[in-house]
Amino acid sequence: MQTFSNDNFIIRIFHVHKRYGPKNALIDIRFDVSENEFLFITGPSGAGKTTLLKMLNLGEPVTEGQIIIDGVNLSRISRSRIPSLRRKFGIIFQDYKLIPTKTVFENIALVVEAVGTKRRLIRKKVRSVLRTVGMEGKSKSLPPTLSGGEQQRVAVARAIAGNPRIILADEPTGNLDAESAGIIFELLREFHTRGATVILATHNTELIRRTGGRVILLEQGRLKTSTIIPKLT
Amino acid sequence: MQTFSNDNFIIRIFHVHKRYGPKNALIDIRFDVSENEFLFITGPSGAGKTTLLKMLNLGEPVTEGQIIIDGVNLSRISRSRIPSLRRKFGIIFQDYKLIPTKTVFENIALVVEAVGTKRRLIRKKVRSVLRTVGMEGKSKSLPPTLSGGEQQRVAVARAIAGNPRIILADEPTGNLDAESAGIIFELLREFHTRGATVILATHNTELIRRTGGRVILLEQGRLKTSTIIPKLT
Amino acid sequence: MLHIFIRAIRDILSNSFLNAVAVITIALSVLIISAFALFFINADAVMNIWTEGIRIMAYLEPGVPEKKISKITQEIQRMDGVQETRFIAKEEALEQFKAQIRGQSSLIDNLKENPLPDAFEIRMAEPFRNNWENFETLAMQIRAIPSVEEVEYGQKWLGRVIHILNLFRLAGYALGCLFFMATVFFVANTIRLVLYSRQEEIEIMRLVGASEGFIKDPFYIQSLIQGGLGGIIGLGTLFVTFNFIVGNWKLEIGTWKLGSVPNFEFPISNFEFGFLSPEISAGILLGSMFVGWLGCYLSLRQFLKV
Amino acid sequence: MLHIFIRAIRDILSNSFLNAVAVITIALSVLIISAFALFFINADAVMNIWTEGIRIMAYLEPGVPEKKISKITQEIQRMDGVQETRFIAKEEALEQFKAQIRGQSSLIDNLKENPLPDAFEIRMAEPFRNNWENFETLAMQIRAIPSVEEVEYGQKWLGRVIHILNLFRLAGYALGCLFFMATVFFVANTIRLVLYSRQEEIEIMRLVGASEGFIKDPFYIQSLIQGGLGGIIGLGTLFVTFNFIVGNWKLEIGTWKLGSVPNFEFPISNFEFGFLSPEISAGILLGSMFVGWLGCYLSLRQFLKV
Ligand SMILES: Nc1ncnc2c1ncn2[C@@H]1O[C@H](COP(=O)(O)OP(=O)(O)OP(=O)(O)O)[C@@H](O)[C@H]1O
Ligand SMILES: Nc1ncnc2c1ncn2[C@@H]1O[C@H](COP(=O)(O)OP(=O)(O)OP(=O)(O)O)[C@@H](O)[C@H]1O
Ligand SMILES: [Mg+2]
Ligand SMILES: [Mg+2]
Repeated sequence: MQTFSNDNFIIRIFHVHKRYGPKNALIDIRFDVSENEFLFITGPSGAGKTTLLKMLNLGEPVTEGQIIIDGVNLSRISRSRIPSLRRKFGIIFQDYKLIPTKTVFENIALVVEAVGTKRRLIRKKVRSVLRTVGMEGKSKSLPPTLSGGEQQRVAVARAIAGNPRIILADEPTGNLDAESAGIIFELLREFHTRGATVILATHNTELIRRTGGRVILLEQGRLKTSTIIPKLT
Repeated sequence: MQTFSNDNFIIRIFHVHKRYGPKNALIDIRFDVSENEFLFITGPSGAGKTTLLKMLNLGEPVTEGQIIIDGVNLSRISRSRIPSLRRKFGIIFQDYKLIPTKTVFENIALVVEAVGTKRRLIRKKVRSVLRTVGMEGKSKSLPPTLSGGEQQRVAVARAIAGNPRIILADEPTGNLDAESAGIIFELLREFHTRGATVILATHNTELIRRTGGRVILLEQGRLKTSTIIPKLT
Repeated sequence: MLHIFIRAIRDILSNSFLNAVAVITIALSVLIISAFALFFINADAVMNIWTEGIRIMAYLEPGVPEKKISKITQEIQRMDGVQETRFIAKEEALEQFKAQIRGQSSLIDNLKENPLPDAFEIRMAEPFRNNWENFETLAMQIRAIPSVEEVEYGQKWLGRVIHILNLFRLAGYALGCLFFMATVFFVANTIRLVLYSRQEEIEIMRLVGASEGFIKDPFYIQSLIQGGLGGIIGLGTLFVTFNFIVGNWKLEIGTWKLGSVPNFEFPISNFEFGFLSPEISAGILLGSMFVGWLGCYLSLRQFLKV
Repeated sequence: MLHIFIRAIRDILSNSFLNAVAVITIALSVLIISAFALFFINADAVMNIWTEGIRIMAYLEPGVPEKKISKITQEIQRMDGVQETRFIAKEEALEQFKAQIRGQSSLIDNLKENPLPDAFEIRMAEPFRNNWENFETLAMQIRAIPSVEEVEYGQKWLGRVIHILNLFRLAGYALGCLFFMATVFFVANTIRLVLYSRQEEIEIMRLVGASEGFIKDPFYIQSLIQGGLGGIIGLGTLFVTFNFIVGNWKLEIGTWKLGSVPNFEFPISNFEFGFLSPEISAGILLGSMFVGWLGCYLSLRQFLKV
């Protein structure tokens, strides 16, 4: 399963351990993600899915082992290069992590601005991603005044707003009805078609079955299985 | 569908409107909930499910119309009686609303203490509910260090800890894998069997189909349909 | 009841950073207020000694009989604002005068007759002597007494000094008020900002049905503890510093008397730096607890309105 | 660059409550510091005038020729700490003495010969006159001059007054330091607590890849603006209050001279209440901006460590 040619692996994970105090959240994880792969991560509550995604985005330090993203070893990266590395990712947090005191528009503009978009294009870009997730009417609302599903859709919009090369989506449809979930999922698939790598942590086995692809199953911090599921027709 | 004998209705909702500024979150909602009913509320993202549950718990004021709970009109209740009314409810918030600076144990003990449990019984009670949701090992953790599903299970534990007469559950399984979700759902059903009234807002149509019962469908703030779904066997 | 205390103390321990901030803020505020009070009270004491030195001299006509003198003494003593009246016979006055002009005593060495009159030396009581007009009024009253030939009460510059001292005293009161209000603001506000970070917690407790008392009591107790602790630390620091400084700068002041300014004497030897009285200290301590409570009250009211 | 300013100002407006708290805290702190500085500078000026009044008198032997007198003047003038040397001929001295003892002038009315000596009146320069030992040293030096018969430099109590004034001055500096440190703490801390409520925002911005400058610059600019605004409000309030008080309490002080204490004069007429100099005001303003910046720096460092 592991070839050591670097070329088509955008993410390489070698023997990664993650401990929170005495707690082993991840134990000896290793796998690679090819450029433009659509990868599912699944497993029961507390298995370590979120922890794994956080480490990829440098939101948590690796306790042991190495993660290499796009040729950069995360343990060796200098502080000043972290922001630019993070901008390669679009990340949908399980708890959304929207800034409660800024409007939906500002929350997204932040990312669009950070990736260096020209000022006059920002407005247009933000509007367009909000339209994609069906939230164009709420651009002036503050996140705490949105419904759960609406917040989740804003989180998705922010993740895709910077046209990232890699999308990390942590349970992006947990608070959505089947229809809205379908829309979000199609959106991620579209990004994938356009060349992005997508890593999606979810409990929604139906989604997995519908799409097919590689599924990594975590259980109590260990990588249990890694299977290719054929696409359901 | 509406009889006007008060006896077996624990919740009565008359022509309720809820506006947030110009936004109509709920429009002319009316229905009654019998004692010991198991009621589903469903509908797309932003339909008003959370708003409706919040109003029952006095978390949001009613804009227009009346809600009567256990014979008490919420618009007329005096400030000092609000806490005791709230203690009739066990509520699972969509965003969990755990106190981030208190441990899991303290979060739950709070409710147990508030309902007036004798001091020496508190510890036992908290332990027992944590065991029920499979979180006994995390009683000393702070909520921000828990996984999404773990937080959700703590929220469930807190809701049932006070042995409430009415359980309001807002998407209580959105972050849970099928197995954990099944456990939580069984728990709610057990409470129902023991006499509690359960109102459950969810997108999970499979759960509804499995259980059967009355299902209220909200759409853009309006009560669209109210149907009885037979239990699947 | 005990349990609420336990909850309050557990709270303090678990939010130790924010609580330390609150306690330090209160301690510094108490230190500011009490240090300034100490400074001002001592400065005021010096000013008081200064004004205590001012005397009114009433010179009598020659040959007033002793009986009349004691009558006049009583009359003056009954006047508004008089603290002490002392009779100075002309013999005593000449001795004093000789002492005064030491260097130039050759001038009077061979006088045969004492040219000086008998006199009264009158001192004013405390609140009166802070206002120059009182000296003028009293002097006029005394002058109106028959047998009093002339009244002298220091030069006009003493009045001006009193005026300036009063201005400084006023500025001191104003500063004290300013410091007081500012520190009340700082303390109330710090407690507010500290509670700000616990707004979510309060809101959640209310939503799950905790009673208002259950939620608020620990906060009140906590802020009273903070206020008391801050007050004790602040006053304690001041006390230690004060004793250190006063101990190292011991004043070697004997008893002496300035006789050279007519009608004026500056008995600085009476002066000793004193710490705040126990009453004032207790007041400051209670005040700091009250302000802690106030900050708590204000923030809770603000949050609970939401 | 401009855009960062716009973001900072938008931030200030959208968090108006917390920002108002920060600005008021800074304004009050500046007010405390500058009001105390004003009080102290003026009190110091009065103390200075007081010590300025102290003179050393050097009495000459009878019959020193004029040429020698000017030589002695120069000699004295060259000594350490001497500000001014004035020769007082014995005729002038007698006139002065007569004026001094007004009430009892009958004593010398019929003197045929002037018994007083020629004299020098010597004043000390500013830093020297704050220490009594300097007077003693200088007096000893002058006494060593031939033709000087006697040296007088005020009574010992003047030394004690200087001692007490110095103690108050010391206490004033200590208070000033205390106030300064306390207000730095208050301001830095308020800004910290205000930013505390925005910790989440900062954390999220970092997680989505915003650069450190993008995150921090608006905060720095914001705290500089707060510091500047607070400084201006604080100083402005003090200025208005000062003029109001001074305007209402106009001192009607003419020119006068106290001649009655030998070797001492209290030229209070020179005194005028003055506001802080533009340099000090500018320093306070810059200081308040710096402290704002510091509070911001400390809190950002604390958050970013996490
Ligand atoms: N900051 C932390 N400190 C301590 N333990 C943590 C922390 N974050 C996560 N954990 C623990 O690590 C384990 C894995 O957590 P993680 O969030 O990765 O689970 P997950 O697979 O995302 O679960 P879920 O499906 O419920 O979201 C959990 O047991 C959790 O309690
Ligand atoms: N505090 C608020 N201020 C303004 N609008 C609000 C507020 N709370 C909710 N809304 C709006 O009211 C509508 C209903 O929200 P609600 O949270 O009840 O939806 P929901 O049915 O629970 O949706 P979801 O399934 O996504 O949780 C939404 O459009 C939401 O934006
Ligand atoms: Mg997770
Ligand atoms: Mg909802």
